[in-house]
Amino acid sequence: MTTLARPLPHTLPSYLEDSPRRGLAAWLLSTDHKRVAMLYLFSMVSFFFVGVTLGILMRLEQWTLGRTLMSAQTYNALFTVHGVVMIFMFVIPGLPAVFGNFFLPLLIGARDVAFPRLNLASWYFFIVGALLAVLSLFTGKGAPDTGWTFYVPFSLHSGTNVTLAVFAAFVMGWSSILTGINFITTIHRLRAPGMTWHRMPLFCWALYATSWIQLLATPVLGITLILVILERSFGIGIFDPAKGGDPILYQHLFWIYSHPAVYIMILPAMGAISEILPTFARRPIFGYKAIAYSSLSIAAFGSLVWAHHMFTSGMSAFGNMIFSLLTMIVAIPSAIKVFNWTATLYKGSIRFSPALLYAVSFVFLFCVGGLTGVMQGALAINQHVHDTYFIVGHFHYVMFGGTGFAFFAALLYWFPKMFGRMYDRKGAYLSWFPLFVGFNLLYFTMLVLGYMGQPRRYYDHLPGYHTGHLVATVGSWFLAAGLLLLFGNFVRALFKGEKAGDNPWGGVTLEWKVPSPPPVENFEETPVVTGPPYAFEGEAQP
Amino acid sequence: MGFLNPAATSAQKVDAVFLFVFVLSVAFLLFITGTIVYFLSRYNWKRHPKAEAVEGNTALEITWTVIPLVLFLVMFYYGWTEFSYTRNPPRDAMAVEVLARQWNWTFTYPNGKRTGELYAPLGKPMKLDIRSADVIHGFFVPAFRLKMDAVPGRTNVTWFRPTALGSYDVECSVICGADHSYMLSKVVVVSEEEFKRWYFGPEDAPPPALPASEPMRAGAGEGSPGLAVLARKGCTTCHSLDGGVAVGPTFRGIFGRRDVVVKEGLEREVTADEAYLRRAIQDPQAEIVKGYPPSMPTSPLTERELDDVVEYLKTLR
Amino acid sequence: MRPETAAPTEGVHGPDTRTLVLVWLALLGLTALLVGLSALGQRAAVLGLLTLTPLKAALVFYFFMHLRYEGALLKAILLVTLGTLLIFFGLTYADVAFR
Amino acid sequence: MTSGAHASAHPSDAFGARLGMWLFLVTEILLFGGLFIAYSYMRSRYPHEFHAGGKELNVFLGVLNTAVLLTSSLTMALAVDRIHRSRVRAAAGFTGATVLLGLCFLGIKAVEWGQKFGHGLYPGGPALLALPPGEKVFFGLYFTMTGLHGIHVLAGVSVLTAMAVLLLRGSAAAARPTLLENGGLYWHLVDVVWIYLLPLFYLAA
Ligand code: HEA
Ligand code: HEA
Ligand code: HEC
Ligand code: CUA
Ligand SMILES: [Cu+2]
Repeated sequence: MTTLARPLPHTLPSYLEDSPRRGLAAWLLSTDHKRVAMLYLFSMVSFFFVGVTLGILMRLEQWTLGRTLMSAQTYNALFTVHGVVMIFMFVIPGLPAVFGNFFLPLLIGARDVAFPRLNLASWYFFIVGALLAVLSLFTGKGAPDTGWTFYVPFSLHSGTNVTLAVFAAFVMGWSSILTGINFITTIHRLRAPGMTWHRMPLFCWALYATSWIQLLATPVLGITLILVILERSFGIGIFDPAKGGDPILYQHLFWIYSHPAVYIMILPAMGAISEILPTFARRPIFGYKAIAYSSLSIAAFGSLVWAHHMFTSGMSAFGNMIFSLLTMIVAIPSAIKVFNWTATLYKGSIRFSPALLYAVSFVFLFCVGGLTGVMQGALAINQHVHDTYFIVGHFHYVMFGGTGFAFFAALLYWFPKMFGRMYDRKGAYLSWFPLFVGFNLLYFTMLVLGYMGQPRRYYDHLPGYHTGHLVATVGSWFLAAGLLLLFGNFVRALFKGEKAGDNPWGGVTLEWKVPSPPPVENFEETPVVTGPPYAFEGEAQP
Repeated sequence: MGFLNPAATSAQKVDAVFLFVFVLSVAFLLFITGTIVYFLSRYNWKRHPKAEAVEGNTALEITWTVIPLVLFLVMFYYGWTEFSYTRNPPRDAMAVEVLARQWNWTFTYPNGKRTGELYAPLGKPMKLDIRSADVIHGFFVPAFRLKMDAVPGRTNVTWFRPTALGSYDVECSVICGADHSYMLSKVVVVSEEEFKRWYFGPEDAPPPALPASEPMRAGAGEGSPGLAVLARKGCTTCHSLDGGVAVGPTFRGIFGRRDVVVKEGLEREVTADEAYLRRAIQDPQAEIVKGYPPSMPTSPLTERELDDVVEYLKTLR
Repeated sequence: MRPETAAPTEGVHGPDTRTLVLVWLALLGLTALLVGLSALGQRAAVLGLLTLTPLKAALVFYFFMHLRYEGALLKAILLVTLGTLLIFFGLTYADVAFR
Repeated sequence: MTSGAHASAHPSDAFGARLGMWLFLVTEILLFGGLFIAYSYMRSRYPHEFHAGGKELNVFLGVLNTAVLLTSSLTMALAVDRIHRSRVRAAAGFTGATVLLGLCFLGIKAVEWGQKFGHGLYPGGPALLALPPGEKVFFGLYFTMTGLHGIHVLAGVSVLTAMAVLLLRGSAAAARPTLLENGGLYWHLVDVVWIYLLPLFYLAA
């Protein structure tokens, strides 16, 4: 706004202090979207640290040739669990469930999401699924060892606890679907008076597009996972070549969901970046409509390219051709966003802040990830780099460098609003160095290793790749140091941070017009919106 | 290091596509990063206290949609043509069957010769019919920039034409279980004469060798003829010689060992005498050693090879 | 309620009993036709599958599920869904049909 | 103060509730959509085996079940119509009829599956294992798809039973059309799925 018809009153207590319940129940039973967002934030960051620890362990295993710490079976379980945790418990729910839940109603001037109880139920689906996944580590014949992709027929024959892990992913999928239903209904029904579609902040557009992907793609994963479970328990024969089934069918069904899923991960991240850049450049975003519509077209085109994960599977020549072509085309809307973000800095009056630093790092890292993605999309290159560390490098760039860094940037941007406290800004700058340097040391090396021919999911490596593995492992230590610094800073700020004030960055969208932290009702009276989202003219400088 | 040395025509083509896309990507990355860094310093609020509200520019939007689109389409087209090259073997290519299973490779030549490493004549096309006996594996030769999945229930085809003598790694690229990272082999590119000598030679002809400067993998072809057979038929991928844990029972001390085996659902104890060893090798599914999966394939051995193997196994105390 | 998305929610907005019964009869009739067609052979059966079945589904959506009486939004949602499904089919066939 | 936001943001937003339901139906369509993709993929691989498999199914029971389900859709639509006219008892009656027809459908389905099981035709069953690969796949799909559909019918029956009881007890929430309307939408979608399953397995296979 977002230009308001008139300023909002500030008299109510914050949502953190105002609850009819006490203790844990105030959190576990609250349907306030802000409290649900907090549930997600804390459970997800915990899972993130689990995943990250597994990542570090994998790097340590590659420190020497042959056995370093663990057996091959353990290593296979590690990358599977690492992948499942990171994908289903961190990047997919990541920005939508935390920042979407917290800020979507605030950004469009609503009191809550459309179905608050359903919203809490989504979190329960999430946490039950997550706990089942954790359970799968310790029960049955050990953690699944198939990779997060659960490719048949290996996942049918594997003696490990695949069934439970797959079921856990199924349950978490429902959490994602219900959140999507909620957000779409909220955006259609609960916008404040005057908040037209083209006055919505871009984060809302991104969430809208994301929700549609969640709705249209997740059920396909659901049924695929059910089929795996049925196949394992009853041997229905659809995927098992011994019974006439076809493993390629599984791959189609799996990627029909899992490619769109990568846009579930990145779209809200792009939305958050589109909020942060204008605030610190103190000017409207460049090409509002281009960014808004490119979100929708990423969602649409994103469902057309899934089989670029299957170029070496023996798909038909025509299939290879068409999917490679479509993959190239889906890169266009991302390119449009990158160029518009760059242009947003043009002729601004830029105030540097940790959030801005992480946001521009996002743009850089996402570009590296995206450009390597385009390389993989080119058929000839793909058949060399498929299933090598090149892929591993690519997706860590887009998922960790993209979504992960955007998550950090969004947290740095909105932390004062969510908790009413400010973190140590110098400390946040400081943690950027090890994070950024370590990141590139770790994952750029992986790109090189991959092109040299190091396959992924390898417990041991040939001597020729050893130097690269050493460099990558050292990089992971820098990364760990940076992450601990950053989160240490946040934890400190939760308890000791100074009061942040209602609008520390001089933001103009609606969430900055309410107190920090906001009251339960968000708005004491319904705001009436009269202008575009990023109108900085006449706003006081911070 | 030698990993990046392209050693087949396919490798040259893939590298060319890669170089093209890579250069463009680096150019765009530098351009974007440079512009961002420049804007960050040029339009810092100290130097530029009053922001100007530039809301957009349609001409620019179109430019930066169309230029990448054209470039992407070129990348696609280039990538596709060079990819098609690796998927359409020439007619005169020799067809070798590649059979993947947990966790080794078997190569069968048109004349029935069977090896655990792939021997290929320099400069001649070789077509690969890739199959799998159990789960999905991936046939990957980094030096050829060549990869094709081995999918049970179907045959995937690719081909290559080697351009340099040498011995190149074959790696399994699809997760297939505990020993996925040890599912390795070699493509040994030899001169055409050397290849023919072995290919048209007798059943037990020594494998084609590289010129002296390129040492073969230790073990294969050295020592006793039985050991050579074990290496050639891929037995050592599942059985260790030194007591190490592997898919199958170790060969160390096997002769005279007392094993519990499961035969037709019943457990019994056997002593590994010569007859038992022959049975275990020729009909592996008949008796399964307790605690091991019934995953040993039947490899046809000649009478002579069988003798050699059994003699050799006796020596492994 | 926002004017652009508000649908005619006030009052009774469904078909009357007569229409519902007629639709039901039509559905039964189409089923009979489908069964008859299938008896003619494989080709006719597939033809019936591709034409009559969507027709039946459309009747249910349109009348029983009141789509006919809803605003543009719900219709658009159904179209997007079916369109997506169709794309999934089409692109899967880009592989299957050219093996 | 806090209670307002906690119950529901807009309890009176009937269209919002319907929108939510339709979005849920979207996910159901794609859930079955995945199976339909699997079906057509396999069918194009094994056209003859699918034909042979289809011959083994009992067309009479399949068509009978279609009629039952279509009729239940009619009674469901009538129930929704009556609740809009505030005729609560009639609505409850029609809902009850829908439940009965749903149970009837499940009964016939059980008979049909029972026959197959009796012949050893079930996943892992002796007769099924003896079939050629394509027919194994056909029956795998048959059991999966009709089974998943059956589970949906069961869920619908439970929900509608609850609603009929609520209506008879005079619950005010149930007397508002929204609940029954959404229940009805779900029931009709389950019907649509069956409309497709009939020709796919019984007629055109
Ligand atoms: C956040 C998640 C995310 C995102 C956003 C992306 C984005 C993209 N991905 Fe990625 N991808 C993954 C996550 C993601 N990916 C994961 C997890 C896997 C591995 C799964 C597994 O097997 O485990 C994978 C694997 C993967 C593969 C399969 C590789 C293989 O296994 O063989 C391919 C192949 O085409 C691919 C392509 C792309 C492309 C083209 C994009 C595009 O959307 C990128 C678009 C962006 C840009 C292009 C950058 C900005 C543009 C410019 C600066 C314009 C100017 C540039 C030029 C003109 C060149 N990805
Ligand atoms: C968002 C997603 C995400 C993120 C953030 C990461 C983060 C990391 N990943 Fe990730 N990775 C995946 C998603 C992700 N990964 C996926 C999907 C796969 C594919 C799985 C598959 O093949 O199926 C994969 C695979 C994968 C591999 C390939 C395995 C193989 O093929 O053999 C490797 C190898 O090194 C790796 C390493 C790492 C490392 C070192 C990190 C680092 O970023 C971690 C950085 C670590 C820290 C910053 C540590 C700081 C914290 C601590 C030390 C703990 C302290 C604890 C507390 C305070 C409680 N990952
Ligand atoms: C795919 C892996 C694999 C390959 C290749 C393989 N084996 Fe085996 N082998 C096994 C397994 C598993 C067992 C134990 C189960 C059984 O008895 O079948 C076994 C058992 C045996 C035994 C009996 C051992 C005992 O302790 O009683 C002998 C002898 C043997 N193999 C010889 C060979 C020879 C010779 C070759 C090569 C021609 C070979 N194997 C190739 C997996 C393999
Ligand atoms: Cu075989 Cu990996
Ligand atoms: Cu993808």
